[in-house]
Amino acid sequence: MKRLPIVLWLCTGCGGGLRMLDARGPHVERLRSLWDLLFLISAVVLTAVVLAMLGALLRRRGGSKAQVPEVEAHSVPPDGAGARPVDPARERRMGRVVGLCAGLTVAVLFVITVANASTGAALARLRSPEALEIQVVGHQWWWEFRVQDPDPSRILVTANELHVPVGRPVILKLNSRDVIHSFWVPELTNKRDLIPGQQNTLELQADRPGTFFGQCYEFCGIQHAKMGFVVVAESPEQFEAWRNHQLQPAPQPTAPMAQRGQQVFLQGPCALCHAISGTGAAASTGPNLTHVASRSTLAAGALPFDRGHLAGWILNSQSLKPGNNMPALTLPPDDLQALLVYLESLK
Amino acid sequence: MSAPLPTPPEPPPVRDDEAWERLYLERTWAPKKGLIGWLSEVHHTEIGKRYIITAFVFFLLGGIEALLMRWQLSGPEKQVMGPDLYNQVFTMHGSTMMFLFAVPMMEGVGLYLVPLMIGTRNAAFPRLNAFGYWTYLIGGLLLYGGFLLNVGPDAGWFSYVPLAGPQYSPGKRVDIWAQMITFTELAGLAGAVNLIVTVFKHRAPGMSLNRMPLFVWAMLVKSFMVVFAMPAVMVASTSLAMDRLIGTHFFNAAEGGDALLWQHLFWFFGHPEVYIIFIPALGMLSSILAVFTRRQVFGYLPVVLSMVSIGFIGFGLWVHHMFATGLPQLGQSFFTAASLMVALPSGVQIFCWLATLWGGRLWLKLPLYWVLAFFAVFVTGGLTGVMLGTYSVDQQVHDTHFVVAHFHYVLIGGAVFPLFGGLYYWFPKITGRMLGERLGKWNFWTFFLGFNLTFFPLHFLGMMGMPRRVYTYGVERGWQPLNLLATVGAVIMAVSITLLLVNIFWSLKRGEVAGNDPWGADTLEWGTTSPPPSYNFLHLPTVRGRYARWTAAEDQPVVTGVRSDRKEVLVTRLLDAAPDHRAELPGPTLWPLWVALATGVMFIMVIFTPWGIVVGGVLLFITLTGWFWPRPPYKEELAPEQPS
Amino acid sequence: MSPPRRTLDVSHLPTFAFGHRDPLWWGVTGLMAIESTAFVLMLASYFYIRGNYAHFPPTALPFYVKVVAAVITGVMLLSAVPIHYANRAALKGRLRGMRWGLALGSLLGFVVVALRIVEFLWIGFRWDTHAYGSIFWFIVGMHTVHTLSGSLEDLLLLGVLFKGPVEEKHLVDVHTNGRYWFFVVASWLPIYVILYLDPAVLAS
Amino acid sequence: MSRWVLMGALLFLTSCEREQRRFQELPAAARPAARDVQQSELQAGPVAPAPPTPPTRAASEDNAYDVSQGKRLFVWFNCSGCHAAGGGGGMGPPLMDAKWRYGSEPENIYATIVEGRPNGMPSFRGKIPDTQVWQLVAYVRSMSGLLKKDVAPGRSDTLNTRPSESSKARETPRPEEVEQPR
Repeated sequence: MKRLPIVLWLCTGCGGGLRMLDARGPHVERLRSLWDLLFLISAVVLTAVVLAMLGALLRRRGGSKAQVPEVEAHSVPPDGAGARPVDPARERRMGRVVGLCAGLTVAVLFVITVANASTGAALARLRSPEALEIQVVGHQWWWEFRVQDPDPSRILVTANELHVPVGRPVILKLNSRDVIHSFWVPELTNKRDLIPGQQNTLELQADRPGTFFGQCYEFCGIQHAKMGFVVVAESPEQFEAWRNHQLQPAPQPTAPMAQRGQQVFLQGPCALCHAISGTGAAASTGPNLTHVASRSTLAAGALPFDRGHLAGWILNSQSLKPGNNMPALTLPPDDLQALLVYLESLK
Repeated sequence: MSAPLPTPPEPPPVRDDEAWERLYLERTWAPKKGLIGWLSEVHHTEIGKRYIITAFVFFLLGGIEALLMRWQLSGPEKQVMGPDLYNQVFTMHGSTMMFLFAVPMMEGVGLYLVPLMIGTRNAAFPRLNAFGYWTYLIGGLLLYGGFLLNVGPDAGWFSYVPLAGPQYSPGKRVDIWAQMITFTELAGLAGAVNLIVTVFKHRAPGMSLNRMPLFVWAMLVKSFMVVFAMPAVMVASTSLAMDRLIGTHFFNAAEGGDALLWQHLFWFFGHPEVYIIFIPALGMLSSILAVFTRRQVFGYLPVVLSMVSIGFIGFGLWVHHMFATGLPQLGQSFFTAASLMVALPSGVQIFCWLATLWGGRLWLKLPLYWVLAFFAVFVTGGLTGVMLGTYSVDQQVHDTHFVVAHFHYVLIGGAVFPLFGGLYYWFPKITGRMLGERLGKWNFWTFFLGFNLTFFPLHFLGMMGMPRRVYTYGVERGWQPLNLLATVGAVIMAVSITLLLVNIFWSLKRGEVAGNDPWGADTLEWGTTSPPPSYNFLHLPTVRGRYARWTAAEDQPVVTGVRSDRKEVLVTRLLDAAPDHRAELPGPTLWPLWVALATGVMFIMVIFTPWGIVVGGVLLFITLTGWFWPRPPYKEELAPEQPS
Repeated sequence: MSPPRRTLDVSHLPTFAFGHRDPLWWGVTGLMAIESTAFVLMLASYFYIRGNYAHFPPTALPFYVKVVAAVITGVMLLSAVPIHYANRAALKGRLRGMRWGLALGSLLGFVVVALRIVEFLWIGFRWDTHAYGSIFWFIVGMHTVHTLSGSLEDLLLLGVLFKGPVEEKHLVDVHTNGRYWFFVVASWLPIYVILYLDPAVLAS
Repeated sequence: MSRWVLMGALLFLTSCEREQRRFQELPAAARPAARDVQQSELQAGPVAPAPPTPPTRAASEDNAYDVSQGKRLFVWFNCSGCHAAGGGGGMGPPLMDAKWRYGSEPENIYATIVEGRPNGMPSFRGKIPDTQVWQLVAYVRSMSGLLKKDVAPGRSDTLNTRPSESSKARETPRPEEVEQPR
């Protein structure tokens, strides 16, 4: 049951895996067993119904308009017009079978209810007071992550790429700035909505290192399709290193090109929405760019991070992700070059 | 004092003189002529046909939107349309299929068939019927007018706030959606009340509740569900419109409102809505099964009780659409249990039908094809429904393409397959000609193939993480092959529907003439001509068993004494359908149209200015006065004052 | 020619009936079911919104408004008397009784609407003040629309009764209309209790 | 009857304009695209950026989407910091009243934003792209009811501190004398 051969065949044959079944943490592991149970039940029931239908089809054909219909004896007229009575013995037999099937249905539904409840209980047991707390804030159409810490100066603000330590439970506090979004990484979690004015929580734990793609699952407007994020599960040491690095302010540019780029950033439109710690830019309406070059994607998982895409994104954001809140900018080529160099230096 | 009569001399001739009777009935029930006559039509067969044809046109439009979406999704980063248009298209597709196709179609079939099946001459409230149709038409035209002018709603057929609220959906797009809801729900409610009262009060003598055809039961249960479900969405859409137009705070969390309140109200309607669509289909299925297995449906009582209990349980499980919103534990368990519970009556029905198949002698005609396919398709959808109703699993597959696969299996499998079966079954009654057999088989097999090819892969796409309502996806997600497969399936479905259209138009002209009863069927509508005359039955029938025509005695009595020089019908008692009194029904009139137009002015004008309420209110008062004002021919007038 | 058939002759049956024998009775019952559902859902929304407030109500109901609402309730209940009288007259086919009952009933209905306007002028918050205001105005406003349309319907029937010719079916119409008015009155009572007699609201 | 039909038709015709979502103010061909991004610093000469097309005032004024974008930007760019959310005024002058120091026409407001004004209004030249300035202009005008009611934004999902722009009565603009700095 761990790997259903058909499922395996289908997912290898089709390019992408059935990520939901590819459990990489204890939560999805539990959900996976419940899924397997339901899948098995469904397969059996569907097969039985289709076989019963086909059986009837093959067994007694040859009805026609001329065929005298059968109806219950008490409503068949005594003069015998129109219809003849059904065979009471056969009806009783069928009644017993139908009753049995109904009883089986009740039993199966009971099993599912219990399995569901026990899965819920098992998931609840996975909650841990030592969990790492991460605030997730949904924005149209990007994700803000705040890795919490008792020391306020060590609260890490980043966007669209989240690192989590392997083996340590993580608790996500979900909230939204605008409309309802929904958070799901198929290999790692179940799904939870981000609702304005309400705080939801979701537990997550990765058992093995890996990089996972998540995205928004509640329709949230024009760019719902391109509201993705990346979760990187790595060893606790790597995670701490990442965290400490991300907490650093952005490195001051040294190369003249990068310095000019910083000027472009600060004096141009960018600084109206984006923050880079260590500079004057502190706006919080767009993603925090302090270490943007350390991320693997741009535009909330929509593009890979490299110079070409970065330039395209700055100049042409509205044709890459139409309707998103980053305006397309018209920059002189030199300024653009400088800006690109500067942003790429923000490792 | 009685009204002046046409040519036949007074007093009315002997009742059992059939020729005279027919002449009288034809004169009394004849529709008015010309365009005015067409607009003032109130007979249920005509209104029902209009519902069916209009809903079918909307089905085709919704299908075209589906094709556009499948084209856009056939490959990663395709540029068939941008996200703005795509969002409008998927919203239109959902809204069209739910509000403009499925519910009105079922309503139309019910309005056409129920009065015939229970043996009366018209629905209980003919003018209300016409009013319902016109409001429905106005709602549909409003939605599509808006769409063509780039004011198509784009917040999904569910219009979740705050996205659909004033801040995140500027312009008039969502307002148009909200008002379309109001129109179609008004129509739905009008039809539901009409069906309930027709079934309650106009059944042929002898058709007691326990002898009603299963189709009539299904329509009755459906109508009751409409009565209790649709007010929820009207309250919701009115609140939404007020939030958007006059600044109320129903859904503004900062001022004490709640975004989840919308979801509760919407799904309190939205889940029963599924059964509102699906239960009439069960009725069609039962009708077809009985005729083509040449026997009664096994387990009349369990099937009726199942439908009734689905009707009740259907109201208790709306929250399973909100499992991902972070509910308290108790809510999860309760609504999981409730959601699973609905599988029991559904299962019982399936078992009873299977037993019917086993106990009968199958007459393999096209209607039965669709019914047999229903078993495979609907049960698949039902089983994925069990998964979605299970809290823990739902939290994974919720809002992925798995859900898209699920509800297309349920709604197409549970409603469209039986509906097409019903089309092949009742087409001869409605038009007088049979649908072509050969094209019909092609239609069936391509539809079955195309359907499964389109929607089965979506299960896997959901498990691969593909969300619903996305206009595109990245190439690195690996979702392309299955999406392409689904698109191919959609094209095959389109071909199938084209074949169906060809078949319909061909058969209308050239189809084999059906005669009164081509199937040897049991229900009363097959006892009159095809298509039925404007008065439905020459003699109102009586009934002595569940399968009225199969159990009729050789000399089954007919009703006499109902006046044929007036639009008189027989009113019977609720439980045992014993004759109670005779009632006169109103004839063709333009007032329902005027009232519908006044309603239209009111609800469309308020989108732009609150004065719409005042203007529309005055117009409504005037038109309603016209509707209810007494007109000749008058019946016996009361003495001005009777001494007491 | 068809052979002579057995027949069920119904020519002796009456051509109208009161109460649940009448299809219109069922139609109006359906309407009441629809509107009751709507009111119940609106009241449910009210409780849902009420739960969102730490301090409820966010704006107190002025004393005068509470008085007016009590008067409205009284007038509402009072209006049921003439309508009941009209109903009795309809059952007996007495034209004058129906006219008087309907005239008085609709007059009281309009008094309720007028008082309601006064209430809304004094109430001190608007539909766009906060969610409480929204749901309050929504429920009370919807009920006022029903009161107004019920009173107008009384007037319409009154017009029919004066203009004539008055037929049997108009007796049924008067009776049905009266029943609908009872529904309007009855549906006001839970609204009044929930919206105005809530201890938190009373204390405010 | 026909009057209503006609009115409806007119409303529908205007709706096209009102609902259009313009995400790109320049045709794709005219914009400096990836060709301007060189891996090398060498180039034959300065490449002139495409001249910005002046968006017509009507374009944003009659477009509900643009006005709502303006409303968003008003908060995002912290205009609300001085003028208060909804334009009630604070450090900066109120924007929801009838008084206009520098004129109420879109071009005046555009100039105010782009050039800045004495006594504290900074210049946003080069900081806010042209499209967004026009969106802001349209929104600023909506705050004193100068736009059509069916284009102006409805209430926000925030604390209710003022009536929504769409319910604001039109304030007839009149000039306000202001002391010129010496």
